[in-house]
Amino acid sequence: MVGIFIIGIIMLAAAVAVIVVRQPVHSALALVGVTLGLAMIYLILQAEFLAVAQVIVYAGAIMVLFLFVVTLLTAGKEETETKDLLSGQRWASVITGLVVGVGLAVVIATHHPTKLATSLSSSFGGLHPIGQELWGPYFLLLAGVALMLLTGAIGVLVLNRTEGTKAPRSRPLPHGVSVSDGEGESRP
Amino acid sequence: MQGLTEILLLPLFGAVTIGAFKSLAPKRYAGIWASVLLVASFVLAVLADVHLAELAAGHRVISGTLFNWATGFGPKIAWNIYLDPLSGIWLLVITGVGALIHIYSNGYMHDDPDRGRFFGYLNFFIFSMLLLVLAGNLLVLLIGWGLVGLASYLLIGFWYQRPSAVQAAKKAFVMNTIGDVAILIGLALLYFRFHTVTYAGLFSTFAHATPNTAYFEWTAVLLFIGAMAKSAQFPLNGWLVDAMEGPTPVSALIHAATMVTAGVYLMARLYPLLRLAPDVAYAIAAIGAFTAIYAASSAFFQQDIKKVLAYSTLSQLGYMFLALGVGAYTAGVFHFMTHAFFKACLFLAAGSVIHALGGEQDLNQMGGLYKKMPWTTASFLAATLAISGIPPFAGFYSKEAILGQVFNSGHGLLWIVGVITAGMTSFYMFRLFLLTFFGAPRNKKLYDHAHEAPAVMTVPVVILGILAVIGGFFGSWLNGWLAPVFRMYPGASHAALEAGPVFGTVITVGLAVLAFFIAYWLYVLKRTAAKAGISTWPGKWMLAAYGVDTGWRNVAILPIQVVGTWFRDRIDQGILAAVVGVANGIWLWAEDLRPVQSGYVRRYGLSIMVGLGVILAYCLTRV
Amino acid sequence: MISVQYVVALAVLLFMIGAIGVLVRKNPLIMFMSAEMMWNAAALAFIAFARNYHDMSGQVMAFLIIGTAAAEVGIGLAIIVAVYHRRHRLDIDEVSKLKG
Amino acid sequence: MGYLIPEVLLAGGALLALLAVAMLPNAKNLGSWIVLLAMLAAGVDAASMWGVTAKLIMSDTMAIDKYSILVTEFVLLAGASSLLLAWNADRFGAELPPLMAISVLGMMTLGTAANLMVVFVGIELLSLPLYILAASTRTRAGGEAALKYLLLGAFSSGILLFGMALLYGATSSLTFVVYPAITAANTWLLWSGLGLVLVGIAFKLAIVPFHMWVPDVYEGSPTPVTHLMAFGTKVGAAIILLRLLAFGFYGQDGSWGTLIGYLAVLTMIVGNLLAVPQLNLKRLLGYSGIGHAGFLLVGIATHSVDGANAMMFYLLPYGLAAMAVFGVLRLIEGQGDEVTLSDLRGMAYRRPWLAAVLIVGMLSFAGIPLTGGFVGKFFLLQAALFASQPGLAVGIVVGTLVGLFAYLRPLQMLFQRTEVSAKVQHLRWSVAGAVVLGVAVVGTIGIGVYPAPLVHIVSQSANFYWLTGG
Repeated sequence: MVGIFIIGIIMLAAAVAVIVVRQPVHSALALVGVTLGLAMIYLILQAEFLAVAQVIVYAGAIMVLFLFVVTLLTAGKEETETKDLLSGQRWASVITGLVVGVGLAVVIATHHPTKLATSLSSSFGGLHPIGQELWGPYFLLLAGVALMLLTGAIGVLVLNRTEGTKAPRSRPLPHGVSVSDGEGESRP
Repeated sequence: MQGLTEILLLPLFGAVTIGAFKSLAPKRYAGIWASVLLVASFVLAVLADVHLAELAAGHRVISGTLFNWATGFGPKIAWNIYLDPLSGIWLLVITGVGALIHIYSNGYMHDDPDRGRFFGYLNFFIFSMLLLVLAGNLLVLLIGWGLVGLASYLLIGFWYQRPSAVQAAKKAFVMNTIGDVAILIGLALLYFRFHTVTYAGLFSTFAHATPNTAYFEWTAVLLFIGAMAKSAQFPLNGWLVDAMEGPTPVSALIHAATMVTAGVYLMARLYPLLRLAPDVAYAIAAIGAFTAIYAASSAFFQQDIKKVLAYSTLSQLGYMFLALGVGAYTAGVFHFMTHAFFKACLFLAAGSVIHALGGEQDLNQMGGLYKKMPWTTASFLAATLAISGIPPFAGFYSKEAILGQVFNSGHGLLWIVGVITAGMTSFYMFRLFLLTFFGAPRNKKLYDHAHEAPAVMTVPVVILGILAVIGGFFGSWLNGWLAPVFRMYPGASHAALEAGPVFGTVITVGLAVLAFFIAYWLYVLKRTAAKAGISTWPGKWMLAAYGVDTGWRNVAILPIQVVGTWFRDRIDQGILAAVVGVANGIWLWAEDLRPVQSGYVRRYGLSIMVGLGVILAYCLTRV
Repeated sequence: MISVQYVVALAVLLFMIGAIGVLVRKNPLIMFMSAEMMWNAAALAFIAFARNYHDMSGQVMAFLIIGTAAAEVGIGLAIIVAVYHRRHRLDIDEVSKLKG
Repeated sequence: MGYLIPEVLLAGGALLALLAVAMLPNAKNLGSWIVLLAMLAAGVDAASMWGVTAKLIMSDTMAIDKYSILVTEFVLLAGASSLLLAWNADRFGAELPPLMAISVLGMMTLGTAANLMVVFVGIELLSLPLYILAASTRTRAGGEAALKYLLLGAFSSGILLFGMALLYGATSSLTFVVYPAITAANTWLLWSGLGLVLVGIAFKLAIVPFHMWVPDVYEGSPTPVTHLMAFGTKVGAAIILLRLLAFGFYGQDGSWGTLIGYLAVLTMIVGNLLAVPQLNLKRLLGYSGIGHAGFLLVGIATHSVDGANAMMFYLLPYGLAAMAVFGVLRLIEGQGDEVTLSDLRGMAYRRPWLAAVLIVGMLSFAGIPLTGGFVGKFFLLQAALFASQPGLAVGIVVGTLVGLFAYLRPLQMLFQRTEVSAKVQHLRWSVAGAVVLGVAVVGTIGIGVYPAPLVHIVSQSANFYWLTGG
């Protein structure tokens, strides 16, 4: 119980860090912290397999991907956010977000879930039961996720394939001249 | 179904084949083919009516279902076909007069390079009109109603090279759309209350309904607005005169004989509804009477031969609505029938004149044509006598039937308006007739080239002329024929034809004859030019020349004329402006909303978030 | 016994922070990370309720979320990179040519 | 498992097409042929199941009934027509057919969903390929469209997921078809969860105020993809909304019926209103799609069998009209992507047949009689009034009237005689495009004139509440 509180507070701090720090790299690192914190909470909630999956897939694969892209795109640049030109966007977002969040929190606070009398089996959340579910009744959903991952792979290929005739460019041109089809907008 | 399907589908078949083979077959075949189909349709229509007559008086209905339109959810809706004596009359007139006009068009459109398209449209119009009158429920009627509007739009704008024609077509479309929407709402009100749209179903419900409730009043008003738009009743009359931009046979067929009477048909068909909404019925009568006199006064100074006829059509339609409004249903239908004969004759004869003069429609360029065009002149004269209500021509009987019943039902004011209009009708029609065919030729060059129309045009005109002479004698037959329709409903005591007071007849005919003499004196003896009086303040010249008439004119005609002109300019424009204004308003409003769609993803996200907050709040308050 | 309420409340806060992050940050990468936080919050709530009801389907759902997120991140980063190659700026507000 | 053969066929087709594209990069249209045949086979197989009695399969996660079969046919039509619109066009990339197949598979999955997991997987399967396809031409607008769609899609999916979590917490089950048996208690948790889920689905369905991505994404995406979004996504989102509310929450319509009603009216009016001043045809269609989503919602909001039928019915005329209009758009645009209204000038004279198709489609959108769109709107109006909801009826009428302005403006352009636009002059017919247009026109007019068969089919399939006995 205390563990959840501590981890929760750290995790929330990391989450806030994700959205307030200036450097995308720092955001990504903070997000790694959030996912690791989540994995620990999963463990406390007896979702062992998911805790492992969270670490491997999220903190491992996904966050590495994020970090990679962040460093690729912002390498050598001081990524400072310019002034927010959308008037009131920040205020309105924070206020609506808080309203929704507080509303949901009130909902949760007033909800008293039924507590089951039976005790939790010791294997709950382990590899065996979740495997039984995934390869049993929910097999098609697993197949669906597999198809999505395939889609993701195709997507990366399709989207960043270089045009046949033009040589790939590894580095952005100074004035942002178009890379592939001459439609790029020139920016100082 | 006694050939009803064939009657309906022959013109459609014609339209489709003409459309498909327009560029393949020689052009003259289009007209012949269209006419042949329509004559066949007419023969079938006669057979169907004969069959109808053979049925017992109380059961004169042929009904059937082409196919089920929708069954499954909600009430069953089918394409019902329904022929009773009322639609039988319309059926005969549409196919009969339609066939004559088709034949006539073979001559009239002879030199038009695009006549394949013309006949395709014309056949399509006939199909739509037949669908309208043969409909067994209001939904099919509405579809026919919309399609005739479309056909009318296409035919008014037939000569799309003329900007005025395109403009006129647009105007007709807009005004008709107002009516269509009104009728749609009315239909919706009926359907969603009674869960049926068939005549039989609705009428059986009406029989037990409480009259004079707001529901029936509103429904009747909405349906009447639809009828007003289609039949060009004040204030939705502006489009009809402009519609004369279409070819003359179109004016004869659509804008005189058939389509514009669709409103009359609708009101006659829904007479049980009018019975439930007596206030609306009175309003119909009043608007009809006002349209009659207003249009008649407007016709006085027209310079265009077709425009005079257009105003007279308006005026006569006003009579029909007057009849329906006071409950004289049979008289209204009777007048529709005779009007179809004489007005089609007038238009076709006018078409012959225009044809002979190489497209000239200005009265100032005509005159003395009776020597060159004897057949046309004779037919035109017969029809003019008919419309003026001179006994024993057709219009006399039908108009007397209407006025008599207006008087009998105690609508004194409306009766007076009707009588005065009858006199005015006589005046402007004889003015038109005399200016066109008598007096000295005003344009020598055109006159020299003028010639009698070919037989293919003259014969239909003469046939219609004969009908205009004898049409009135069908009155008693019509009375018996329509009796089962209008007696189906209790309380329709005035539906049958009645005789009015003798003094009424004397006054009406006297006024008509007097008007003829005035016209004769003015335009033949005094040789007044057609355009006299229009450039100056109207009536100034009259004041100087004929002191006797001045007071009468000042008191009766001038105000109406002034008001009429004012209305024609303002209300007409006003309605168009309102439609345009609404459109522009929507446009501007939409333009104002566009910046909300700012292109910024974060704004879009915020919109989602705000929406989420609202929905969440809503959900939480509902528990 | 762990009270599910606290965990779900934690999930709500995470969800809220994520949602705010999507709306306030201009860098599409960080917006995307914030969206991932929202997904994670949902997964956390699922697992918490699964624990409460002793029901595996909530955990299965969390697993599906993780898998789907992986695919989505792959596609999403590819799109961001593709757009970046055209503009060389990571500012979402400049990607606003389509509007009106 | 036998009931899922259509899904399996389509997935197999997608994989095979992917393999074929990779192995034989020079075989033109090979992938398209494979996917098209798979779609046809799936359609035939689904149709052969028509006599099935409704049942839950896969441990109550999927429902097989006439509803799901009809949805399968609808989305296969959407997928096949999109595929045909992309026929022979290299610039969309060879991976387009398999990606479309996967997206259609997601829509089919939504049709069978009886469980929130399936809903989620279906929605993501539907969306992920569309994110890629939106950017597949690698134009600037395509990239922008994809980025907007992606970010907002991820955002809304997050909301959807969290809502599902709350529903799970409130009911202890993810199988929503059994909710009526569990949820006697109206708790805040349940309703806030439903609210969040509604937002997630409303985003996909383009309901105001969650609609803002639609015009931008439609405008930026390649036309065949836009068509798939307009037709397929709408079918998927609408039917899952209907199934979720009418199965899982049918007893509590007092709570959601009114809400959906408000959203419907707002969407109908705003969507059609904003379509009025648009000059870009695809953008106009985007707003039109928003308006139509509002009409669809009316059927759900009435919360009656009539309403469910009417919504289900409306999907097909809407989709057919979209096929007609997007088909014409595809032919006009040629190699470019942007078609403005002025590009339609003179089409009625230069390309009368094509113009006729466009007119039929637009009139059907506008709801002019004798087109399918009119019949669909008529049934919706009927459902609204029979359910004594005059507000919805007024909304339909106002939305339709405003829509008239939007749809008649492009038609006006067709008849401009003064000049013929270059795009119209140079457009080239394609067989695939002609097939799509032919089906669209015949279907639109067929449904408008003789809707009885479709009415019959729909009334059998959207016949809900088969679970209420249990």
